[in-house]
Amino acid sequence: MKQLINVPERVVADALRGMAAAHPELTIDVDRRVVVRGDAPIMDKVALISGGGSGHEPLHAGFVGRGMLDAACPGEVFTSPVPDQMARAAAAVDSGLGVLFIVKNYTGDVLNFRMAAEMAEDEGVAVASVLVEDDVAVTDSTYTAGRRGTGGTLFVEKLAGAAAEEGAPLERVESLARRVADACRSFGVALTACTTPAKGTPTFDLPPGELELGIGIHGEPGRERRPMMTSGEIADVSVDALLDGLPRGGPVLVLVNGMGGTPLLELYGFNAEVQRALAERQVPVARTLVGNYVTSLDMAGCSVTLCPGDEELLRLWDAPVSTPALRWGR
Amino acid sequence: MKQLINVPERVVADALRGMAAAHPELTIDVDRRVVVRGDAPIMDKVALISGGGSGHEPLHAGFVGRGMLDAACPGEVFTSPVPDQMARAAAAVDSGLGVLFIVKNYTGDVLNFRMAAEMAEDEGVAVASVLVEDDVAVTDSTYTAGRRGTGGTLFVEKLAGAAAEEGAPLERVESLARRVADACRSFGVALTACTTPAKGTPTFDLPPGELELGIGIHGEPGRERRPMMTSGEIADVSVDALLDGLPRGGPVLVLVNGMGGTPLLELYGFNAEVQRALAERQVPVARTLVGNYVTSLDMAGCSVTLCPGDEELLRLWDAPVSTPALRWGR
Amino acid sequence: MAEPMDATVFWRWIDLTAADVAREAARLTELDSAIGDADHGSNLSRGFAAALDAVRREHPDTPGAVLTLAGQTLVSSVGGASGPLYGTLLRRTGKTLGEAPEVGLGELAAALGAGVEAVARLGGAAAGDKTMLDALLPAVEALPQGPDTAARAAAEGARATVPMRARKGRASYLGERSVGHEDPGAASSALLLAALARAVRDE
Amino acid sequence: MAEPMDATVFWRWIDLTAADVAREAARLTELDSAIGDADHGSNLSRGFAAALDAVRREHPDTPGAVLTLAGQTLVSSVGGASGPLYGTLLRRTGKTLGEAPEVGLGELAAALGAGVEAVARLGGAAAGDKTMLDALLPAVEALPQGPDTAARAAAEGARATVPMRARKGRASYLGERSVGHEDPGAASSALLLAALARAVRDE
Ligand SMILES: Nc1ncnc2c1ncn2[C@@H]1O[C@H](COP(=O)(O)OP(=O)(O)O)[C@@H](O)[C@H]1O
Ligand SMILES: Nc1ncnc2c1ncn2[C@@H]1O[C@H](COP(=O)(O)OP(=O)(O)O)[C@@H](O)[C@H]1O
Ligand SMILES: [Mg+2]
Ligand SMILES: [Mg+2]
Ligand SMILES: [Mg+2]
Ligand SMILES: [Mg+2]
Repeated sequence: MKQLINVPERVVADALRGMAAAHPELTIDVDRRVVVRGDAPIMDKVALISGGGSGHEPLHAGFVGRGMLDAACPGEVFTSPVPDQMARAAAAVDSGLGVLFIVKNYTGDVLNFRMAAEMAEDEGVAVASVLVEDDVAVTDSTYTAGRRGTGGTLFVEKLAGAAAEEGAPLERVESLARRVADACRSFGVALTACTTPAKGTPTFDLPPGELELGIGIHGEPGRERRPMMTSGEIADVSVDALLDGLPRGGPVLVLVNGMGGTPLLELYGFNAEVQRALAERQVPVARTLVGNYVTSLDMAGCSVTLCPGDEELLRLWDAPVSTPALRWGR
Repeated sequence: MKQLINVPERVVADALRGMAAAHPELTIDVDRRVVVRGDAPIMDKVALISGGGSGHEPLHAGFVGRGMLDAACPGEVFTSPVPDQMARAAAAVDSGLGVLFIVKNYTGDVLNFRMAAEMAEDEGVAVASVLVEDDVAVTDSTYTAGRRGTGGTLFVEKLAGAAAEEGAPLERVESLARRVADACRSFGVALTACTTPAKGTPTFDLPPGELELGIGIHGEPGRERRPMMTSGEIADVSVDALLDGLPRGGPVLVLVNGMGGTPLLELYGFNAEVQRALAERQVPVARTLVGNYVTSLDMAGCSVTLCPGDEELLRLWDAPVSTPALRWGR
Repeated sequence: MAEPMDATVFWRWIDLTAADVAREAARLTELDSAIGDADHGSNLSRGFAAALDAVRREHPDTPGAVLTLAGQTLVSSVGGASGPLYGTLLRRTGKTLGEAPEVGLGELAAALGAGVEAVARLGGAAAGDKTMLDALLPAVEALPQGPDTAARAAAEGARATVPMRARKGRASYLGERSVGHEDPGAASSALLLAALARAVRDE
Repeated sequence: MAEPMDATVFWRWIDLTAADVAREAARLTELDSAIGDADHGSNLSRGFAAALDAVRREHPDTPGAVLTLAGQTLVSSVGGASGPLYGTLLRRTGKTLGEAPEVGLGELAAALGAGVEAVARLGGAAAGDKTMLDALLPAVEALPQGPDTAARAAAEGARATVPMRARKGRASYLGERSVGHEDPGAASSALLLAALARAVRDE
């Protein structure tokens, strides 16, 4: 696979330089890999920090801004950031009311954020952490590192970000983030593997006429390989996997997410099938977001995330947000 | 190539259904393929209509909303829409002050919009048209259908849309749009071909280790094939092609655009190189937009568009816009 | 064959063309993918299927009315460059035939000439530009010698586009690289003329 | 070889490990691509290159200081799961060695045992979970018999991960599909122990 890069080793630094040029409203420390709201620290506001391996753009750096994250810490491609990054970010954005770490549940992320929390606490910053583990494809959690964190991260960052913006204290922001993280569910499907700059060839071999169900966002193969399906069939399989065990009744927020290589034309068409599948199963939809938000480099495919939405969550969802990748309200 | 679709014949209709579900603020006539601002017609405002083949999403339907287009008319994939669509759109959005057709310079678009203009004028709507022909890769215009319209379309739609929103009359909006269209310049590079749903295989054969310079947005091969380059080299070639003959001096607005299959991580990295290349050539940059805006299905690659920006154009660029794909201000 | 042709001949012409472009859609798209945007086959299948539908629904009863309706339907259902161009071709030909219930070969040749001229005017192309005109112009010239001769002329005209460098339409963007490929619109025009020959012969 | 080891041995250990993981980076990444995310080779190359830099820059002069600095540098430069885990391994081993200018094999074995225990605690994994521990645990056990024996034990331990089903780290997401592949972290641990054996031997 050909890539629009200079050398693999410099991909993340190059991207941060390019992001800095496009977003003067962000403060980007390219060498230290910390992306911070230009107006941080925001007085009287709990600060939100997330981060993780690169290759999932716009997650997380594209969600830094008013109403969402105060800082993001990008690691190497598919590699969790190092503790120093989050510790530095915490120092930069803490207004005294503490910071919330939003951590996707991967061994590397968990360990590095845990070490960062210790470092930040040593510096007197109050740190709370919430783990996002929304991927229902990983079922057998006694025998795994637990569910992966994927599309649900966007809901946690947006909703907790809005709560922080409203002035909620750290415990409130944390408990809301945890509530959202616990309620979100995601399921992903790959039509192709992705190619990391370091490896330069697809991370797994997916022949024409087959797809992978239950993939994560790190180019790892999924749980099951199946003959190619139509978008309607993929929507049915995904929605069934998501609804299995989901408490029913209220409306949901829906994220129909592209993995990076699937055109928006196809994503919108897939959304039509997801909406049909939800309607057929009597699940009311309150809000829908369609686009490439939590990606896996150039992988073709999609994921669906459902977030049950009560009145408070809908209010927080609709609250203004102003980041490179998500922007509405005023 | 695998695609997230049902059947090729229904791709556009499916996408419009999915877009309607995600964007209740738009009025989408799926059967007749017209996407209209939900609050149209806007009294005392000139209306803007664009359209073209599908497969370039978010262009154009993703740019319908306050401060940009009043309506968009998507054709089949890579196929200009039919005159009936634009005529219907004109009837839906005209407030009495007339409509501006924004037309990318392709034979099909030109002919179908011309016929639509006749139909709309027969119904008493005042129609002006502006042709976008910004692709500098097509040089020898005596022997071609003229330059293609590509990334510059975004600038024309945004800037003319802002002027219309400010209350400018049709002639003003038209002359501004023409000024922008004449000033914009684009250059595109493909790392892979794209796959149309109807054909199901890549539109041309691009071996590993090679790229195409001077491509358009319809899966057609470019002007020249070259051995693979680094993103820095691609930036140099693109910027040189763009600056050749561009009146120098003032600042430019820059669009670093992905063709659909190139990850945002790579696009931001490419932007760093474009900014370097511009700085080395003493071209001041006033604004930069990076993302997948004028795409070619799943093609990997990029294009760069420069739009010279005087004070008026910068003001119009910064003016609020609220569409699915472009949104800022309030 | 010198016998006058009524609406059923033209109806059959649309029918046969619809069948032929559907059957040859993949080849037309393949040609278009070499020097264009890979949609010519689906464009014309969609358009002639719609035209056939319209003719079946509205039962136009003169040659002129059949072609006018077919042309209008092409304009409203194809899009792209070929929609307005083929639409104009049939519509102008139909309008020129007027309301006569039957037309002779000479009248058809003259009307098709007017249609081709309208195409040239609309698209601004000329012979040698590597477009559908390179099949249509020789066909019109040959039509007075009979539809079979015209069909052969169109096919030859289409083949003759291979070495040409395109100066109109998408293929022109390729410059020198357009050389060596048959123009998809010329190829479909050859199908259109072949269908006409069969429509007349079957009578 | 029963001779006590000073800082230069440990310095050489870092040096040889850096060279080995750089040379084997593609293989480690390939292993990681089968059951993980294809970054283990670049992670460790980056990390040990940084560790070597740090050691060259800061000249720590005791075995404990070399390993502590190397471990800290891994934590600050690798990321992923392996950064904190390998970083903790070397740091805890170094801390346990204390400030002695020379250490014997027995002391090293005990200290490495403490390091491996810290890794197990941090990651919550146990023998048989298909992780680096499956190479490290047998190596620690064998180390009193000499670094070569330990290196062989690590290599065998790594090979033994092939039939295992992963229960920790990314590979666990694959369930049954993780069976049949060598664990990349176990493979790199085998490299680490082989480098130790060479570092001691070269003395
Ligand atoms: N200006 C023109 N005059 C005549 N024929 C043209 C012109 N431009 C394009 N064509 C014809 O149209 C054909 C392409 O049709 P089609 O692929 O359906 O539309 P598009 O080019 O918009 O994708 C070309 O092969 C050529 O024969
Ligand atoms: N919980 C754990 N305990 C011990 N070792 C682990 C654990 N999780 C992962 N590992 C080791 O880390 C290796 C993967 O390292 P690496 O690829 O660098 O990080 P990541 O998995 O974050 O991409 C695995 O092969 C395994 O040996
Ligand atoms: Mg990793
Ligand atoms: Mg077309
Ligand atoms: Mg075409
Ligand atoms: Mg890994």
